[in-house]
Amino acid sequence: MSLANAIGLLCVLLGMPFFFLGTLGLLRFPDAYTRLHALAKTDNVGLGLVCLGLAILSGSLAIGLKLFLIWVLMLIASATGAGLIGRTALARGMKPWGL
Amino acid sequence: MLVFDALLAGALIWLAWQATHTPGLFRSVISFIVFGLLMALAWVRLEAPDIALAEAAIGAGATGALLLSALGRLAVTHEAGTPWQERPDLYFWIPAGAALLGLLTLAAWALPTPGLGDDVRRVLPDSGVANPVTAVLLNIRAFDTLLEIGVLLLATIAIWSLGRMPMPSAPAVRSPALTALGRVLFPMFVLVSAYLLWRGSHAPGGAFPAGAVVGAGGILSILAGAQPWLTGGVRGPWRILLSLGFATMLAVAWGVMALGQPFFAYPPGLAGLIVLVLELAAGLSIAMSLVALYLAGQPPDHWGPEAARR
Amino acid sequence: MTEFLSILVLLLLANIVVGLARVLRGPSAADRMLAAEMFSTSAVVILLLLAFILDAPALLDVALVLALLAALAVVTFVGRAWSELEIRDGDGTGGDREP
Amino acid sequence: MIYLVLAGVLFVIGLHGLFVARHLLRKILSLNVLSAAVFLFLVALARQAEPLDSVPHAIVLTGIVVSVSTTAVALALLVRLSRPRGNNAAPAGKESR
Repeated sequence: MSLANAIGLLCVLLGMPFFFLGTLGLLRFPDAYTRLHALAKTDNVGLGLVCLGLAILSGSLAIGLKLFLIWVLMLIASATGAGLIGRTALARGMKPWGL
Repeated sequence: MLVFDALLAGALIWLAWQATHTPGLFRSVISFIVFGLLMALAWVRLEAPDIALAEAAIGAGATGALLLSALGRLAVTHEAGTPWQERPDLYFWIPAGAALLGLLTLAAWALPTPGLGDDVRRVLPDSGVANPVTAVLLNIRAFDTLLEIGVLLLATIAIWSLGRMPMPSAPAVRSPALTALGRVLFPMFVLVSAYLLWRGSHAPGGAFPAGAVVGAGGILSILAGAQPWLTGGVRGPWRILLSLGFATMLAVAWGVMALGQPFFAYPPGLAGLIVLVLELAAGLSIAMSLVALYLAGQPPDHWGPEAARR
Repeated sequence: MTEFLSILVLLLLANIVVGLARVLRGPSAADRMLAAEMFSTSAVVILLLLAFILDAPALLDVALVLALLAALAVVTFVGRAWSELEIRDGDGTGGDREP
Repeated sequence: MIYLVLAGVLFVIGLHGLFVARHLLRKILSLNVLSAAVFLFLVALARQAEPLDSVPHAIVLTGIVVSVSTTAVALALLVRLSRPRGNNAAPAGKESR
């Protein structure tokens, strides 16, 4: 196994815990705001690391760019979605936990 | 991978049960959206990437948006009592369900394995495209696709005949992020759709996912507060665009008949061009129809500020 | 390496199945929606990994479409369903009753 | 083949939901589950052919679009049905907001 492959695999592997922790946060956190926080880590860092790792593994520029595009799209969707949900929840009078 | 399949099947069954049999309409709708998402994975496992693409574009995008906004427009979303009718009639349904399942399995067993793969492969070089699914859709079985576009057109006509749009089309929440999202993402939708259309000739893709992606983009920009381009006016170009796919397919079918060929049998050599034209026309019509279906009624002739907010 | 990635795919699917509990429990509509959003991220990653395992670049396109449409469901939810839903019938679909 | 069994079970669930569900939206969802089961059945059968049969794939692709259009028409009808003609159930004030 070459060095590039090892680095790629390592990145994919590093991204995985974010998914499990995201689900853990989704299940264990007390309210929607804190769950938004857990989710953002999954979308941003977890997906980012997996995309980076797979791009290195593929060794092709076209596939790498496509993976980058997928990551950016998910970033946009996740950031806007989190903002919208948080804003609406607050406007509707959902009280954040602990306040 | 067997474990993967079993887990996926279990999750799908559970979600289907959730969607149809548990209290709470919103929970059902969300379960159904997740069901669509996992179905896309099932298509991948069944070696049908074309269907996975369509399911991702239509199932996860358009159907989800349709269901969620219909749910928002319902006057009463509260269900009285159980979601079932009075008695679930277990004495009938358990044996009947088991019998039905058994009969289905038997039928599946008795069916001869379909063997059209060889035939498709034989005529593929003459069809003008390299992707067998696109070839079947737009050349070999173009008649089916004609009828399908006809169904879409018919659905649009049916919805328009129900009367005016039932709801405000402007977003209920105002947010700068929403407007920015519509502006940033819509070009991406068009770009991805063009890419899928181009890919369709030699790899999974083609008019259906491409049209669905642009249609979803249109729905998104309407949700983001953009003024819909679709008007119900008689003179507008939109009626022409909605029927473009159907009209083009019919014109091509009759055109080749005038050249002395049978219905939908393209003259060799021209096949590639014809398929490309049909894909473009069908993709445009599918996109427009999805937006029209989402509006759930005939849009006004002119979109004024009061029409959008009514 | 393929076997290794397959195990990761399996774990991610199991992750989704565990996360389904949040759809089941709610309590508010936003929580269910968040769970659905999390699943779409996981499904994108599963598709990316499967594209490498099965050596099928077409699956990258499926992932791309999913990433593109991820925003649509959340925006429809916030813009259409949520704002109407819970105001109208207090707890029809599991209102904002936080523990 | 797991997917054939899955298609059968989903078919029964969808059929049961279609018959006994009380709310119309749930009936629409059941109809969608039912059609998904049929699609799954067709594609799972096609998978067993050698070489891979692409005709069912194309037919299912057509079917997905058709089922979206029927769902949309059904939902539009449902929205019309759920609002009483006097339109008092949903307060007018909310609509104009």
